[in-house]
Amino acid sequence: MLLFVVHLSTSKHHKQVESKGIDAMSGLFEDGLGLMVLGMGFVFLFLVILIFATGYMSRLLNHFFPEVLPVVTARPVASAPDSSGVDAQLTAVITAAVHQHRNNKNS
Amino acid sequence: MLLFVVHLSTSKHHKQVESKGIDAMSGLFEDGLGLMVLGMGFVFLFLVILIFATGYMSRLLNHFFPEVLPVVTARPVASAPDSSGVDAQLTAVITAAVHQHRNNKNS
Amino acid sequence: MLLFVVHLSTSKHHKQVESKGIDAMSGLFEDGLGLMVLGMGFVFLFLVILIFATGYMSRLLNHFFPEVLPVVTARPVASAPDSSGVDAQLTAVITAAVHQHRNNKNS
Amino acid sequence: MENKLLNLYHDTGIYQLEFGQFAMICVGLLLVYLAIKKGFEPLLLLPIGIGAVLVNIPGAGFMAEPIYDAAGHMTSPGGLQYYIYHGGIETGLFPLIIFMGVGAMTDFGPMLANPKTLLLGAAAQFGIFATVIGAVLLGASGIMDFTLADAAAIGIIGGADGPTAIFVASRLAPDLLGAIAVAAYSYMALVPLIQPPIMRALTSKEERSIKMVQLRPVTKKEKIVFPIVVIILVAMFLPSAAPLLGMFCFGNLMRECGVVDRLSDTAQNALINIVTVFLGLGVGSKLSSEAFLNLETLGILSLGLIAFSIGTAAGILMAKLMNRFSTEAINPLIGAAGVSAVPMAARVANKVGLEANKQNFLLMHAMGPNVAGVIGSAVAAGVMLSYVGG
Amino acid sequence: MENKLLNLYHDTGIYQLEFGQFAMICVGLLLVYLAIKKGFEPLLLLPIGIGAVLVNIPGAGFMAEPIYDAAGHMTSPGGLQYYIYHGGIETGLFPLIIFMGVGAMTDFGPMLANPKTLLLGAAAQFGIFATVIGAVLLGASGIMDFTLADAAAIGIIGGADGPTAIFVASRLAPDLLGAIAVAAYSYMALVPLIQPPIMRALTSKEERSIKMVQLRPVTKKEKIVFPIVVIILVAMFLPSAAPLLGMFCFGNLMRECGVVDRLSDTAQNALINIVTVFLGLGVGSKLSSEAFLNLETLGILSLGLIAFSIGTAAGILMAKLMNRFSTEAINPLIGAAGVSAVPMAARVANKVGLEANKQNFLLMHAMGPNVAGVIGSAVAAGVMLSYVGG
Amino acid sequence: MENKLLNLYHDTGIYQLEFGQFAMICVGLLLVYLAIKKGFEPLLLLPIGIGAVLVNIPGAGFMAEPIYDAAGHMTSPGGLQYYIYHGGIETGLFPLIIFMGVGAMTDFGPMLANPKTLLLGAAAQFGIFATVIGAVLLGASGIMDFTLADAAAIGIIGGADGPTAIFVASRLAPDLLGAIAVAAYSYMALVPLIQPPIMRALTSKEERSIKMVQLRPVTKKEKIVFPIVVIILVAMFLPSAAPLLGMFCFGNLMRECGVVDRLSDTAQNALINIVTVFLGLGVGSKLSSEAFLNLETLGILSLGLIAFSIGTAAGILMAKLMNRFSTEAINPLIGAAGVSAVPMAARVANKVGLEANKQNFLLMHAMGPNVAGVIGSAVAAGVMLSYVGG
Ligand code: NA
Ligand code: NA
Ligand code: NA
Repeated sequence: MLLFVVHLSTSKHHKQVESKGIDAMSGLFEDGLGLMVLGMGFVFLFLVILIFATGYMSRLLNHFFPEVLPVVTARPVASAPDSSGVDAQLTAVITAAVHQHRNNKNS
Repeated sequence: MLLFVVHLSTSKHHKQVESKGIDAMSGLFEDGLGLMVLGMGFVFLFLVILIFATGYMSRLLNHFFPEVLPVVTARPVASAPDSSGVDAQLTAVITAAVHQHRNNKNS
Repeated sequence: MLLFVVHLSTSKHHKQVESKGIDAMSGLFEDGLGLMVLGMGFVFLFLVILIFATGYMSRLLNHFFPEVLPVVTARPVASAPDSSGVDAQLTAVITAAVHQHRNNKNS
Repeated sequence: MENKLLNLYHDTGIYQLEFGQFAMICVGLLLVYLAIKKGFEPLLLLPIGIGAVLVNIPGAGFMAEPIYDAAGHMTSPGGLQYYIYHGGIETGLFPLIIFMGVGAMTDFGPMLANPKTLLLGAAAQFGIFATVIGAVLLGASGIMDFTLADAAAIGIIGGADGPTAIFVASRLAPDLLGAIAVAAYSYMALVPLIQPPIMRALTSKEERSIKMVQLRPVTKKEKIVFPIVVIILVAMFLPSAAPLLGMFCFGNLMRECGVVDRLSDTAQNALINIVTVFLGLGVGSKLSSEAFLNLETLGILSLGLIAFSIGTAAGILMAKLMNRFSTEAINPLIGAAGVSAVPMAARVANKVGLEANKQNFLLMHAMGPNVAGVIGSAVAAGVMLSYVGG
Repeated sequence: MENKLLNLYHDTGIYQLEFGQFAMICVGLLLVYLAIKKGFEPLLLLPIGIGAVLVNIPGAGFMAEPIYDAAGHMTSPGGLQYYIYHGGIETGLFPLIIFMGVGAMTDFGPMLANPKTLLLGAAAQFGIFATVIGAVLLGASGIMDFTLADAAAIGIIGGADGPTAIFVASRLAPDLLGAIAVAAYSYMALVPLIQPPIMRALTSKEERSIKMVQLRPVTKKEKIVFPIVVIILVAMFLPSAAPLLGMFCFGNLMRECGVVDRLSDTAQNALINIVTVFLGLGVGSKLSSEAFLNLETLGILSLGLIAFSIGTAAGILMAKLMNRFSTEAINPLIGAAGVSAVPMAARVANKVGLEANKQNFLLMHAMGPNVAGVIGSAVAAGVMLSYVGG
Repeated sequence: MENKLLNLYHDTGIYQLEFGQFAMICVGLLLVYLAIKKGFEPLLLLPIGIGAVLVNIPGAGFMAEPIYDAAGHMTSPGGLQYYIYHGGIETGLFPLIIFMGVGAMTDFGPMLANPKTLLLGAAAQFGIFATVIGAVLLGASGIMDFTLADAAAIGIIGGADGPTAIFVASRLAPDLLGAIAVAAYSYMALVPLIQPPIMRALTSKEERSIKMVQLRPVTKKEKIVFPIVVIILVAMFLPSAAPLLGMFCFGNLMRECGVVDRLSDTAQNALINIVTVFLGLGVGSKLSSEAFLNLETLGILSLGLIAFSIGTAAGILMAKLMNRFSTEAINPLIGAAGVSAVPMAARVANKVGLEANKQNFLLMHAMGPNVAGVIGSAVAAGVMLSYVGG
């Protein structure tokens, strides 16, 4: 019995559209309005708290643990190992090419 | 009861080899022959349809959307991003090496 | 009934601490001691067998299939394909740079 | 033998195909076309489109349920999309893993440099709740068959965040999941078309030309601590948003902490790619003709467009308001980026700004509200799950 | 204490090992040897071999079923291979994911340049159905215990396509899965030994020396539209092949469309590698002594070899027939590549062609029938699933 | 409406948070801090810490069980950590996959060059069993509530091997899994602090200065055959260790055989990274206040420290003993590396050796006992599973 009730209440296929009276309709609208008011209120509340928390966090961190060298904003994390490898390689290549050039010149 | 039957019919361990009569044997052979005829027929049918469909597709596409530069057949997809990066780098390296060379020459 | 017993015996929440008598305590200690003796004994036994097996394996392999070139111990598996690609590229870059240099020299 | 031949014929799509399935295969192919030719969020719409095609092939059994005998042994295996949908989408696992990967790709630097922009990310969520009202009206008036849960799930399209939309829809309105996901990703792809007219209508050329002061550099420590602060606030104020924001912040922490780069790299690449392929196929499995070819889908698509437009407008108006009260000038265009749709919306703000003033680079300034919008819509999702579910 | 020592001894492999398990461990080690030393399809045969070793360790419980109490809580976890087999192979998920990855690795260019070669891919499937007849005869005559489903699953070895064989076997004859998979991959590895004598026997040196006209360039658009055409044809004519060909074409579309390179890259690398490891361990779990050490396995191995040989011959003969009627010359050797076994069979055709004429490079021409063979065997698999299952 | 507002308030963490949850969130944050700031095994402790935070957010439902109706349809999905824990940890899949990846990362070369060092890896496991006695004493004396299974699971911390500890604990003492995993990884991270004083106390400066003869080169063939030898020995002597050592050797074989580099690469990177993220979140899910905030945890942490210390001492003493009887000199410091904790313990041995003699590079010599310790603790785990479970 109980299981049947659970099934009914969760199943989308039994939505009782036909029995929807004016009460149900205005109830749905009221619920929607409540969701909007509560929702927007909560989103603003949360993000305003986050603004203060973030600002406070930044001030605390920069006060107690000041960093001399600021981090560059756009950090290419994923490509970091590759690019570093490439730099070393670049240097090696240039060195080799220049070396080659000098040898050629001497000969 | 029904479940027992289902179990029997799906279980490989109950294959009724012992009761296999001549009828069953020739039935099996007939089924195999049918599978061969139908199978080869269908494979050919499908691939012949595919030949026509492909040819038609190619003609339509090349008629309505002609491409000037044909794509090279063997495309190294996986290495594409790397190689493009490498090309840019190649250019940079050569530029740097040549630049270095000129500086050396001037000095 | 049986299921209940199974449940009891596997559930940590029904550990019968309160009824733990001196027998149970010394039983637990004895079990622990047994585990230690057996465990250390077995670990040594297994690894001693492994020493002999490994030594025997090495001698057999090096006797029947002697390798001329010993493998370098620290093998950089993951980076192998990349580095080989880089080598080819290095060569190409140097060739290009040197070529460029010669052209410049001639002009 | 003739019998078997007849069976084979009865198994063909030609014999079995119903009109609805045919229409949905066309819808799937349309999504594939939009993904490839028009570049509409191809990472998701291509798998969704193919998923829609596959699930509508009659007799292919992509959504077939597995059948077990009484002893629990499988007598007939389920279809690929059955396992994907029930294993990864119904459970919420795939959207959460994607969100972790998105977190690992997100740079909160511009937002931390100017936390006030979080307000823009809040304002733009008005699109979500206005749409809920729209859907509720359609439902209450009896035009369409929407419950409050449906309305909430439809509204989240306005959040312009794919995984959030899929996560919420899978919990509140699984039948509408296909339409909601398609609408969310389509409108995210259409941001460069939808937003500019609204942006031009609500701002003067002077406003669009406003230059903003350069952002202060943000330290590594701030970036590391920020996701932890968000997790703590979520735990305190909105636990129902914790699955989404918890995984998002976990991903971001992996990115910023600098000690687990290999995990961060995998979360941003192999893992998110694998899950994206399956998420797309799973969402596509909900594009059946019964669920998609009806009036409700039309309502969802229309409401989604309205949601995007209202969200954009709310963001711009909030930016104008803030500009009036703020000591530092704020270009109202960056308010439009508050809808999220990272990084498309920020690029659009930048582009429209450049039209008004060729020296005005708003990209970095717009990235702040842009990532704030992701947090904002996850918070909105949490409120909805708590309000409708509780 | 002595009791416990005795228990420990009773737990050892020395005490428990039965002869069948010992023999199967040796079979597993043989597969590992062939994979490493002889290069027999090592990506699959190494995991299969190790899987066979592990599942036959007495008391290690790699195939142990999990045990739950009445309340649904696990009292004893299952073994690794139990979860792999039942989660990934019985459900068909792993072969389908592999097939998606193979699709993402396949270039249909050479086939699109010369679609007639699809006929070669069709003809070579004769090996499959001839083998079915062979297995049926063995079954009908009472020599071996093969049903029609078994015969169909054995025949698919002749398709020379590993994932297709595993997919079909897991559905039609799970007990024979181990032997069928081992036969399929072993013969695919043996293509360079099996095919050349047949190729030389059926062709003259002049035929082998035939040069073919260079392939026309194929446009990007053709490559993009082709997988969609295949999906539509499959949907129309053979839905039972849709799981295999649908995933294959999905993978190929990801590869060719150019807008989801990161998904294509993952499908070709991380994802297919992960699934390959587990697929191998799961297939290995079916190499138990009861299922493998019997007369049927001998029959399967023999029939598989016959299937390969007949498929090769059928492809060559069809190429000779086509050469007679075609305006452009066709080298009969490329017909042998119609069995699939990509790209090994195409390389063999190239090599045998070079023996006859040192200037004759057939590789690209043989790639057409080669990939056509993949489609052909998936179509054959669909017919079998429909015929036997329906 | 007010009702809904009240609901929302009742859903907040502020309203629901219990002290235990608050404390465990702090423990989680402490682990995150140690991982990032102190570099304590961050790959595991960061996900574990975040997992502990998430699971303790009241009402977030990360460990919620899914609910099904009578027809088997899901009415409420489970939480992320529920699926991770029950799918990957309770089943043992995740630790085994990690162990395969660790195998693919391990070079047995130094050990094969000097197999005697396996004895050091055996001796260091004394820490495990001494700790078992300690836990049994605490349990037998009634101070703490430890059964034999609990004691065995706690002892394995002394094995200094994360996946082994998690695998054993998930089978013998799932309630203690959180504390055991945290202890194991924490002490592994603390090896550079815990070991040196013990090393200095047990050795003279002359002993620490002993130079060892250079290791002979090891051939590729030896490295390939070695994992197979280990699998065979495990199958013969200790099948209960086969899950752990079988997967470990499988990974190592993929690494060394040279024919499946793409599988080995994936096992070492994408796959192990994906599983590590989820393993961490899953282990974190066991850090609930009931399971962690009690006297037992204090006992586990203390016993773990003792286990590490005894293991280190036993390794050193065995090395001193071997040095007395061996023809080639053995530096006792490398005995300390026998606890495993690869490669940290070997580095510590090298560092302490360099302090005594600036020309004394012990790293390669210490790698032998180091990887031997991994085998040793897996063998110990097998004995425990057989003894306690059987
Ligand atoms: Na948003
Ligand atoms: Na084939
Ligand atoms: Na150890």
